[in-house]
Amino acid sequence: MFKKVLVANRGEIAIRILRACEERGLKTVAVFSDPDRTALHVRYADEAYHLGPAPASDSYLRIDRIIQVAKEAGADAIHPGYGFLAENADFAQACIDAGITFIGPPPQAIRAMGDKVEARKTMQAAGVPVVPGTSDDVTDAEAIAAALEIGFPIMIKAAAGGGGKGMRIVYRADDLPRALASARREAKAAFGDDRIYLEKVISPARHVEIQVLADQHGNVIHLGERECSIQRRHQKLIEESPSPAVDEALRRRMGEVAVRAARAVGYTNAGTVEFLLDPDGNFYFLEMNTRLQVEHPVTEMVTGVDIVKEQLAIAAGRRLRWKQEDIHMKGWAIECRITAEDPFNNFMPTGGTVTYLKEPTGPGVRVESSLYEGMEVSLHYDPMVAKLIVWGETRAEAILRMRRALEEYYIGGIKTIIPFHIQVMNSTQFIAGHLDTRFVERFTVSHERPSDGRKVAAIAAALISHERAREAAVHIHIDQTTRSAWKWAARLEALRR
Amino acid sequence: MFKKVLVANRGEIAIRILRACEERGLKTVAVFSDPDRTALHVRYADEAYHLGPAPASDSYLRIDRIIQVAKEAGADAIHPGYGFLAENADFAQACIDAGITFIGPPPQAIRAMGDKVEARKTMQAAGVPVVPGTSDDVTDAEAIAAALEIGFPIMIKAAAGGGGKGMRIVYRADDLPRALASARREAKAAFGDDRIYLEKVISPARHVEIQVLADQHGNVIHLGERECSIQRRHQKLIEESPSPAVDEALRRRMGEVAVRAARAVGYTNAGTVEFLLDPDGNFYFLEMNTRLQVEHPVTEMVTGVDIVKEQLAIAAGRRLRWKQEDIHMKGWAIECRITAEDPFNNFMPTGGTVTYLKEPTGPGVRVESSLYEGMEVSLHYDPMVAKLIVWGETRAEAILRMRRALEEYYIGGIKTIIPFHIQVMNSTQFIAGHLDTRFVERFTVSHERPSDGRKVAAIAAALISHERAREAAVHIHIDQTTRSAWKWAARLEALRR
Amino acid sequence: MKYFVYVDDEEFVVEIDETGNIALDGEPVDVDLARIPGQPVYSLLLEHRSYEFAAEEVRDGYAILLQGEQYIARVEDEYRRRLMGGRARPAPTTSDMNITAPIPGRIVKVEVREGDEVADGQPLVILEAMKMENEIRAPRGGTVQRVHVEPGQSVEQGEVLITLG
Amino acid sequence: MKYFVYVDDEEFVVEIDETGNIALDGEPVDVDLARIPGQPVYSLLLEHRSYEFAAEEVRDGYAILLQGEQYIARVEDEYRRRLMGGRARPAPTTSDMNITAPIPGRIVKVEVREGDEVADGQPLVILEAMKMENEIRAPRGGTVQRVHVEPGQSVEQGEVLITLG
Repeated sequence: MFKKVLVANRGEIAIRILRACEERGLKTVAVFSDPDRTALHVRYADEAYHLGPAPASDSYLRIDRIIQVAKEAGADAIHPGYGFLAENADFAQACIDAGITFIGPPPQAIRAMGDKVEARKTMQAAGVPVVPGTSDDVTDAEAIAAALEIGFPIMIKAAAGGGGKGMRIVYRADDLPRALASARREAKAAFGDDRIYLEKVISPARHVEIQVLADQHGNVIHLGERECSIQRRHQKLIEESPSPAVDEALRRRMGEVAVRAARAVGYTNAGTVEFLLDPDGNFYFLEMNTRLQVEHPVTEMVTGVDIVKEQLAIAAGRRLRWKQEDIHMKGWAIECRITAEDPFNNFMPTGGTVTYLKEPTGPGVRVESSLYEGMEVSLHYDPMVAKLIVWGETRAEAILRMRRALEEYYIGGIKTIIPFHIQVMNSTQFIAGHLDTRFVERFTVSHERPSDGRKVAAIAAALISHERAREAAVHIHIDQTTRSAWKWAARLEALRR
Repeated sequence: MFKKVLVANRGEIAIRILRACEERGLKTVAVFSDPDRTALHVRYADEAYHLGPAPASDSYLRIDRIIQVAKEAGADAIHPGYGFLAENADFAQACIDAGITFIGPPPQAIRAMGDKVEARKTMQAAGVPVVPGTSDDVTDAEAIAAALEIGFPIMIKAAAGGGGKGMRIVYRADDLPRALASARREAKAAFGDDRIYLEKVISPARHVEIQVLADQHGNVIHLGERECSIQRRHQKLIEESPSPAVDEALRRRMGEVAVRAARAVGYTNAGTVEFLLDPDGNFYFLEMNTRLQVEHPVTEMVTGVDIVKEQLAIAAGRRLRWKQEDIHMKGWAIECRITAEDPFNNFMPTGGTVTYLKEPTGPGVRVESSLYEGMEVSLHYDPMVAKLIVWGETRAEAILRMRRALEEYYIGGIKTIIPFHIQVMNSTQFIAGHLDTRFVERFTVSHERPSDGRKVAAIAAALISHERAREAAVHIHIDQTTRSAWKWAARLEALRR
Repeated sequence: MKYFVYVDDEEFVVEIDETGNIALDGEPVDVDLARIPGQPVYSLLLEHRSYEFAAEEVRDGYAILLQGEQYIARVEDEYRRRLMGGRARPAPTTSDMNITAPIPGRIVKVEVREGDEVADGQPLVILEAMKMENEIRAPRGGTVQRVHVEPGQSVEQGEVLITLG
Repeated sequence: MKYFVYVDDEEFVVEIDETGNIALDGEPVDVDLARIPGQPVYSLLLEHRSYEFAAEEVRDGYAILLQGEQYIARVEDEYRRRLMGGRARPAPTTSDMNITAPIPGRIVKVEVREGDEVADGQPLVILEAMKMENEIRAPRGGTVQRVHVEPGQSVEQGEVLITLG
């Protein structure tokens, strides 16, 4: 095993990885940009090194600087987390060249899956079903012609893409030119590459993905599926494992295909093969994420496998400790991503200072979070600031527990999508498990407030004003720890009846 | 199922029960004494009622007042938690008389197990092995005679006892008179009853207990064992499940005996049968706790059964959903009780205000806590303020995870036994699983501080003083959010090398 | 002392007498408020129903964060009300409305021109921020009075993009 | 500015020059301290090693809570030191020592009499608190100078029980 691991990331995932290293007895190195000086991952690690200013291109994306820090600190392995450099083959190669273990797949596997168009070809050759569509990057004119042939709705995707960037669904031929232009712009900005391709839209479809583990000795297993159909603009918001739509037979079929996909590119370490699943049980390869996923905890909670620790073991050359038949799913897990977005204002990202924080806990609740009181939520990075994961004996218990945990979650000072999650947990469609990737599109966020809320707010504001006025009038510092005197005398009388 | 449940307790267990009710969709009622007005359980419940002043006898032990509140609030069930009225048969009867369901065993089962001397007789009759000793309450003179016959060391126990009150181990005949007097004093103060009895000391012995669930339809199962050998003055400090000393065959034998013990007193609901286990695998009935245990979460984490929810279901007349063969233990769970006691000063209870709180979280970690920033830790009640529970695939992983979680736990303003737990998790004896009930007696709390601690504290204090002085001198409010300027210039030079 | 409180355009009258008795809209209510020491958080028992909320001072009142919702409660006491000569409740806005940037970013596209009639929810501007394109939509119907930005321009949070009439 | 800091009877000299360079006992060290806004908590990077601690002001210095341990650091700057005419470090106590009640409770038993010689760790008093009997033991060897309490008596936290010589 390694001696010291550098985590080339920030936020909740950096902390997740640091914890795994700590539990393995490995020394840890954090890196940080200017606004992250007091971030939890910096305080959590054994050592911390400054990278540069806020923009990712000046800090978390600086391969040269990160390798330099690893050498200076004497780290013998680097974990990239997700996002940033996690799917950057050049970074994986740079680690290897510097004699440092990259905790992830080999660069060639990242490259093979990174070009979405090439990946489609490789998968087709390996007998993995793919979504019908254009098999190469196309000009706008070719795209329009192909779209008319495949039929609408149709999906535009960035060839170099991932994370929903540059993706568009188009419903009518008239809208295609504008959508192509917008998708290319976004792809160019995100990846420096404006190539796109088209895919038939499978609709309604569920997003179901298979978690894969592959060691360096040719052993590949899968840890069952996750359903991630609750997405907004191709950003997942809610994930669960197992999927309400997958039975044992389908799980076995999808798992076998996912293992085949991983083998086809010589994959090692943890990875995820994403599929679209149609109502008839047909599934189509979407892409493979050659890294740890945001939603990996739901799989951990139903299988009991610690995926990050397995990543460490695999990267250190260990053999998988399980065979496929050892993997059993128990109960049900759900994850809600907590983002700093305003669900009442079109999910607009919001910044601000966290003035108050109370995280849920208790049975079956797991929080993975970057939040702390006093934290400045920066608009420089992804708006996801935490994840809330629950486990229940059944899906029904998991939903009730998630609802309970969401209601316990207090984050003051910034707006979050917690109210959206509460509404989803209360919705008949979600409870019934009737999910597809357009769930959020159809879902109307209710602006109605609970009936007693206004009344309570009014009384609260009046009483606080009253106390402030009294304090100001008599110039006496009232000890906040003493009990309030605002008690209606009739209450005591009522009790004496 | 019920409509509304009153929780007749405070602290972490009240919150635990409120959460279970919330997840079952039941309305909840909290009760509180004066110092608990802003306690988490009051803020968590749907409704809250004041009971009286701080002393338990004026608040949480007032049967009349609690029944009155339940009626006023329209609660149709009462959960007593542990401690306070949980093993008070009169309270259980008072609930029944008021037409309210008592979430616990019938009063006669509480009475049968409550008198420890009677319980020994009942168990012997049922074929449950008991520790050799005096079978009735004895005078001091009789006790001395019996002790000489049984041999030393010998244990003194209060006939009305529980929770370690009135218990004494005596090693030499000379010490017996003084110990008898002291035990009777403590028993008198705690239970208003100074009867005692003697038991042979099984030494070395492990404290191993079996969790039992019994419905109202004659079905009784067990959920395996917990080892609670890490005790100080008969107060458990660390518990785990499974026990390193119990294999499948012994678990089956102990489980069968525990189920027999429960049946012998017509037990229903959740209960725990405590045994002493000697190195040869012989086990002896100690007592039965006719209530939810503090350490129930370790069983929940390895079996996946939510014991509090089962209590609700059983009390509502539901049948058990499992047969014995459905219960499987997976992985390993450990609990550390977080008490406001100073491990460096003979575990003296300490009070104070919680000025800062950061609770551990992440994979496999569960916190059950009554703590919040601003909380005044009262010396009126039990010094246990929280529990930290972890689950791991193996015992080794659970220990490493517990160590990690303990190091993440920050509680400012009060002293806690966290440093003791960290030292135990690092001790060879604990890691090897060599446990017995005298573990803590032999364990020496190290006062040695980490080598770099003093240096860091010195630098920190100098820098903070320096900043304060500068602020005072220039009368400028320095924004605390901006990065500190204390950076040794050579650091940047070093990086440029 | 009488307090007039406005929440979501609803008016409440809260009266607190010298002995601490409280009435809401003339009806006596059983209220117990306690602050969590050192925190901006309060526990309120209203007829024994338990509420926990965080409060932050804002202009003329408090922002109350309760059950995941934020309520802006504007408070006016009876003296102030008399001084103002009756209700000081703000009249509903029918005048011009400035649409501002909710986050800093770069204008990718402006979808409307001055003089356009727009419907509630119609896209006005596309703002790139955090590497995503965000559509800024009209919060109500109206006429575009003025367009303050153009594509390619960087804007700060709160900067006016469009004035709706 | 030079600071003399005493922790656990160990002396450290911390020097901070005008450009922010820091030296510990004459050796330059790479230090970066940042406060968590609004919290009594700091992050310290010392030669890139990361430490998190809470600090509370106490007489003449700070109580530093670090890795579960509390360090009392007394700070004296060079001006003050000159004023005091050299080291102000408190001399080790060899005089009488008062044994106080660590918690409020009731005295159950007094195990020693005035004039008794006691060893380090010997029980002095049994104090009942929180329904448990707690033994108060001698923190060092010495002679019992005075017994201030008797059985049955209630004592407050901090009340003197025994004076050891």
